[in-house]
Amino acid sequence: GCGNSGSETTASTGAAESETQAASEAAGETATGASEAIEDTAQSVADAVEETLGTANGEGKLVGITVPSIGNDFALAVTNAMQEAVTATGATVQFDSAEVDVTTQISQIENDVTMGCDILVVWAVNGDGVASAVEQAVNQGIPVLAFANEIPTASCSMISASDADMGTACGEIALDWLDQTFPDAGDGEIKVLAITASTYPEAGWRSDAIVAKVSEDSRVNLIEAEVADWNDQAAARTMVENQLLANPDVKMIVTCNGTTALGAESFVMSSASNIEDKANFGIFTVDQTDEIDSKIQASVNNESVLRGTISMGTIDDTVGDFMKAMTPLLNDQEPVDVNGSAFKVTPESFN
Amino acid sequence: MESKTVLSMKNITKLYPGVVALDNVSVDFKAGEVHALLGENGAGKSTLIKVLSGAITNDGGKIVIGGNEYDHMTPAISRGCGVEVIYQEYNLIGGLSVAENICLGRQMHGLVNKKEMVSVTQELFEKYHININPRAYVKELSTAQQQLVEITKAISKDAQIIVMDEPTAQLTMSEVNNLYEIIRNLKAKGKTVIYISHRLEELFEITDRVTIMRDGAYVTTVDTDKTTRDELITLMVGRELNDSYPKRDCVRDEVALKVEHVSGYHNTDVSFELKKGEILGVSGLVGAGRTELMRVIFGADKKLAGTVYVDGKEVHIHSPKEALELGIGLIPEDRKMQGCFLNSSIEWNISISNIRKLTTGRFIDKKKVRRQAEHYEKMLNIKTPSLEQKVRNLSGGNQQKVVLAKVLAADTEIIIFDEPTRGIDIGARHEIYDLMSDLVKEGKAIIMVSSDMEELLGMSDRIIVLSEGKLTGELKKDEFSQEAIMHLASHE
Amino acid sequence: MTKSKIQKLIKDNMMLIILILMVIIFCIFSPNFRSFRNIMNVCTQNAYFIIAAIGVALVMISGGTDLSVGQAMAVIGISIAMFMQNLGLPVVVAIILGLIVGIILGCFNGFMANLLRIHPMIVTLATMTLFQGISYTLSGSKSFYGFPDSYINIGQGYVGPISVPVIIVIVVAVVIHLMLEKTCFGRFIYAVGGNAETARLAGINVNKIKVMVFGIAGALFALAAIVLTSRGGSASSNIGPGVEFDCITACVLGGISFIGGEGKVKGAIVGCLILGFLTNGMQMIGMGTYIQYIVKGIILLASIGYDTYQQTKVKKAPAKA
Amino acid sequence: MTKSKIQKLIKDNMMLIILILMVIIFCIFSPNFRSFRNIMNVCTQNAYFIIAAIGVALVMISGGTDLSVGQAMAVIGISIAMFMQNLGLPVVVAIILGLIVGIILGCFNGFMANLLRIHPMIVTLATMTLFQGISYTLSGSKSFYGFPDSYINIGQGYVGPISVPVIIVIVVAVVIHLMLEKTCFGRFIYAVGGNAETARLAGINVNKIKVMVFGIAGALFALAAIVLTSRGGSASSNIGPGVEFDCITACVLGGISFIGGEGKVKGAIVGCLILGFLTNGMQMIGMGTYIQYIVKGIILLASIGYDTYQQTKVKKAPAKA
Ligand SMILES: Nc1ncnc2c1ncn2[C@@H]1O[C@H](COP(=O)(O)OP(=O)(O)OP(=O)(O)O)[C@@H](O)[C@H]1O
Ligand SMILES: Nc1ncnc2c1ncn2[C@@H]1O[C@H](COP(=O)(O)OP(=O)(O)OP(=O)(O)O)[C@@H](O)[C@H]1O
Ligand SMILES: [Mg+2]
Ligand SMILES: [Mg+2]
Repeated sequence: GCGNSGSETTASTGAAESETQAASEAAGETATGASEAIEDTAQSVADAVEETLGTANGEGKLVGITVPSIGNDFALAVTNAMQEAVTATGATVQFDSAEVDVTTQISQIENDVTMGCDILVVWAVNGDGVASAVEQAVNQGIPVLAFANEIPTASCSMISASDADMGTACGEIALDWLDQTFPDAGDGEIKVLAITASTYPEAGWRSDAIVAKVSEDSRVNLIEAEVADWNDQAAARTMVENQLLANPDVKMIVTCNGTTALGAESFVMSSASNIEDKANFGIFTVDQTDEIDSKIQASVNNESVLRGTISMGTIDDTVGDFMKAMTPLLNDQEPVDVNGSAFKVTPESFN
Repeated sequence: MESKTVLSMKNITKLYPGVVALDNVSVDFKAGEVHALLGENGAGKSTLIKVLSGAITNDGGKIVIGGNEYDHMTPAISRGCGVEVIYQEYNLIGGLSVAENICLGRQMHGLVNKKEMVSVTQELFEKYHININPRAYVKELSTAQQQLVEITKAISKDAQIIVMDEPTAQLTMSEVNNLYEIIRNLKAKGKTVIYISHRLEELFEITDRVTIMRDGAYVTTVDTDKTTRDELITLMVGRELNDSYPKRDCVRDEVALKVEHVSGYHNTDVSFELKKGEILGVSGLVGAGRTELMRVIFGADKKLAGTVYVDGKEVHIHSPKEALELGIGLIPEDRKMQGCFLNSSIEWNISISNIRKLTTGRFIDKKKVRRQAEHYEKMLNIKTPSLEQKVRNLSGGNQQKVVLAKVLAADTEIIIFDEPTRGIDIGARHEIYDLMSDLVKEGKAIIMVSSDMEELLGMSDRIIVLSEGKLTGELKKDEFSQEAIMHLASHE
Repeated sequence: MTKSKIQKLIKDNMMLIILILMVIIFCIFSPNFRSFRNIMNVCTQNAYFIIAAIGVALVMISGGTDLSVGQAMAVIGISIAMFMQNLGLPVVVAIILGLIVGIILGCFNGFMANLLRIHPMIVTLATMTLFQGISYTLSGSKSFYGFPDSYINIGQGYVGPISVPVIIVIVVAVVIHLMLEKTCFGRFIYAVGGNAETARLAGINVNKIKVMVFGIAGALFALAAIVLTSRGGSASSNIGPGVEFDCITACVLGGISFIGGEGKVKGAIVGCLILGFLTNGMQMIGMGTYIQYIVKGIILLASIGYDTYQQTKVKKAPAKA
Repeated sequence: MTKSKIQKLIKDNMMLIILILMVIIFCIFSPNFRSFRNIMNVCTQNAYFIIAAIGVALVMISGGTDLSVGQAMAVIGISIAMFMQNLGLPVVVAIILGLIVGIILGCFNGFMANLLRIHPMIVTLATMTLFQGISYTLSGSKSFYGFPDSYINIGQGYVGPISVPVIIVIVVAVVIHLMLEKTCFGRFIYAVGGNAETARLAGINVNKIKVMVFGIAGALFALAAIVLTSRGGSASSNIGPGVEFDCITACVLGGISFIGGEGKVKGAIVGCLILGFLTNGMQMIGMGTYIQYIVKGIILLASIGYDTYQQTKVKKAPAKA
């Protein structure tokens, strides 16, 4: 697959805080990689598996995977690819979705242990919530890989970027776009709406980082609005509608996740929208799905105003990194942490 | 002999929207007497009782009991003063056993002793010759059995004043005699029994004094042995009333309904015929299966075997809808659960069974609905401030009239009346008798299930008797007698 | 005479009065709130909700409750999307098929309630899970988007200043209102809800009425799903679910009894609008999210409570002859 | 005689039989399922759920329903965490205060139902939102973790082979069962649920009983929250909510009537175990996630339906003297 050639926003906050100029250049580069990968997921998964699996042998192993939800495209695509990759090593997969419920996930982890799973992969609904169940599994000698969300007690982790880093990166692409679109704006002249969420700690970290980054810019006049449920697209749309009617001069929306971004986009592009000048309006978010990709591509012609997102990496990057962390586990070696990559995705990414 | 007053109700007033249910009523009750309250439906008898028991709060007046004076009662105070009430509506808890119902409220704290409850209940049942399992759940009992449980519950408390609001409405002869026995027993112990009934013959049997009420107001109190039936009726209705059963002779030869070897879950192999223009009485003891037989014919319960013919043609009735379409109507015995829609208006209730005929185009014609309701209001003399009144707020007797109106509106050739005059005052009762007479004169056929021996003998052209789900006999008019019926009814 | 009539009018329309008062208060505190555009918006935003709530109201009047509405809407939304995208059917055909799917799901609920002789609330507690499974299986939990413009227009179009969803709501409300108030079928619904046994003995085919009510409710849920997905431009297993509690709350606010046999279409609409304007108004005056929950809970309690209080007061008041 | 007794025994324990059959079937198909460890695990996993469901069962027997249980549990869990972490109180004190918070929330529900004279289900529909607001506000939607070991032990400890949560469940079940069956207070709960007016006329203080039932239920919810948060090692606004539907489903499965006045603690437990073993068993035999929903829905329908069918059959059978 494609390596981590793009600009990684993960590594440290330092990187994330790099000058906007550099970041914007980097964004252009990353994107190429991202788009290629998305074109042909199946092929690249196979590649990724091959590349990392030269040494992995999961024959006779049972791997339990639990994820927070299968209710969105991205989660689904990643989990499918993960299962494929693990199965390809000869291991068997026990897969469960926790329906965004920590308690359910705890039970699933326990059941996996009972079923005799040799390795657990936990994409936590809430890292602190499952920490104790994970700890018990680890104590019984079952290695647990924390995927995407940090779990303090896990044996090892594969995390592309912390929520805070992704939030900051989202702020960066948003500010880049402001630079290009409103080069002459003075202090406090650009009204920006931030859609935040805080009903999960992870949501809160992301939201805080986005808000912090965007408000660093003196041109920005920031309005914040919080959604109750960041998985409810219709509610997000309603909220954006209400806010834009109250503040028709908003030029940009930054949102904490893909669902809310799609809700916002669906209002702005609808015939009910009061945003006439689509070319000078942008929405930026975190999360990547096919739908978001297609919107970002369409934004070139202003057929969409969703202009950028932060991706945990392409599916095959992610799965490749995931397998890097899995291989030692499958081979009964010492667990290692893998830092995956997160990428900025903008229209240029698809050229 | 002059005994002392144990309870006086003074200037009691109770108002409902549009209705003065009690208007300045004052009555005294003495120790060791059986004191009847008599009045037409809606006269305020039950309301007076509810004021006494604290079930509702009076708007004016005082209650003097046990030397204390109360502006109004609460259930706890009333009970503390030794008042026990058998209400007109069922007041048992289906999810508790018979024993628990009877002992409810006796003990307020601590652990329950079910064994003791059962033995206490068993003792009471044996004493009063009642055959019910104390461990059975009340919801599994028939209405009559429930009534017996209520009576036992009230007398089990050893109260000073026992109120019985139409206790016999659900009962048949043998249980009624049983009840008389109980009441005489209580009287002998110096207790006061307040007794409400629309069956005048009962009053002469057991009461000492009768207080008559009319339209929420007190009329007078008379000694039972110094009055006559006609005087009571005149006082109650406010005018003379012909108290004899309507004479008629209109039985035709055509058979309207023929039932052959019909069995249900509680009936086996019942056969009978009903002629046009005939009123066929159906008698039996509590739980004899009369109600079920009627429901089987009407398609409301499952028929397990047998054939039914209407106008000589074999019919297969699987639902009440089909029965109605074939011209069979049923007035159910349990008016609250099966007879009417308590939360809907009178006019709405009356129109529901023939609403399809009250339309203009596709839509219901409110004027037609109103006209029909007014017709029956006048015909049955339904007492209400308006036709928009909810049926829930009517007195029991008036509710029954609404049920009658509803079934009459369906205009069927065969009408089954299951306990048609239960809880209906004497005036209205005769209106219903006249109405039944008019219906058969038109050539309709009527089956009348009744536990009221007097009306059964007075109204029927022929009587069939059921016992334990089997037909035990048939009596022609010239064979009618209480003894004959009782003999067949207790047939093994 | 006139005074008591006014009293009755107030009593019968308590919730409407609460709604109006609420709107006035928000108008005073928020200039944004009081634009025609915002008012129209709130109505449009809640159109799908009102349609679904009318369906639930029908079921409640007939003596049941429907908890499966949200999941049914998800199944319907996904079906329509698949008819258009996977089978390439024209929009109109897809919509008609969607309505049929709705009717089937509804009838299934009603049929099961009859067959198993259990309360519809319990049946729909089970079918809620069942439908969820179906919606996941159908969609493979993918979301569908990129619908044809003619479909999108249902949710986003305007006729003059009035949005298409609002027009749909008005049509639905009038039709269902007439059905309930003016037709025999409507009466039978109240009868079945009021006392099923009495209704059966009065010659009403109770089972048929129940299935029909659920079928009509299903069609309304389909309509709600169409308005929702065409407005949002996408359909998935997550679009729909969650509305069940709101529907029941709206009906209860609108005076539709849990026990059945009582209630009006008007009530359900007023209930929905109270919830809708409350949410919108609180956002407009910039209230914090957490506080919104608390305020909403208190207002629900207060308004339901006040309504009951009013009712008992009028009932208790001495009557004038 | 004996035959009809056996029939009655089967009828009365239909759901238990279904549970046992289900467990046997899973045992045959999954070796993992049939380990003692797994069975203990399922019981431990569902301990909080069983405790909460017993609380809901109490409310249902008294004629109400509690929809606020999940949100109440969140508030309680967060409170206890804050007592320990923000106020630095000892574990025992925090637990006692947590129980008190539970009792207060419960009593609030009961008190409101009395005050406003509305059905508890409606009250809790409103307080559900209210409690959610409180839990968000209290926690600022942070999660709390890192509890003292003595607290964690409640949820994770073992006494011999039996886990502490299971022991708590057994104690709760026995106490509540005795309370319902053997005390006057318990019988009054049935009386109030069966016919509140009769109960009132029998001199029972109906309002007091209702508030007390809700208070006890609140204490049970607190216990459930303690088991849940100590087992998971964390508390947040999201830990608790969602359990309301499951509790009601379990109670209904266990034969606790919606109308009130009927039901047993045993029933609620069996209902919970059916749900718990079903979820666990389906996972153990490796059933696909989507299919699990469908199967669960169908099994719910089938078992409730079969139970009702059995009941009506027995009722209809000719009575023997
Ligand atoms: N809850 C209520 N709301 C309005 N009116 C009521 C209510 N309860 C009773 N009434 C009215 O009060 C009057 C007295 O009713 P009550 O039940 O005391 O009559 P009753 O003498 O017992 O009649 P019956 O012989 O039919 O039982 C009736 O006109 C009735 O309509
Ligand atoms: N709900 C019920 N559950 C069980 N058995 C019942 C129920 N209702 C009635 N029965 C039984 O059915 C049989 C026939 O009852 P039915 O009501 O037909 O008798 P009836 O002659 O009309 O007497 P009643 O005077 O009680 O009206 C009785 O043995 C009765 O105990
Ligand atoms: Mg009366
Ligand atoms: Mg009978």
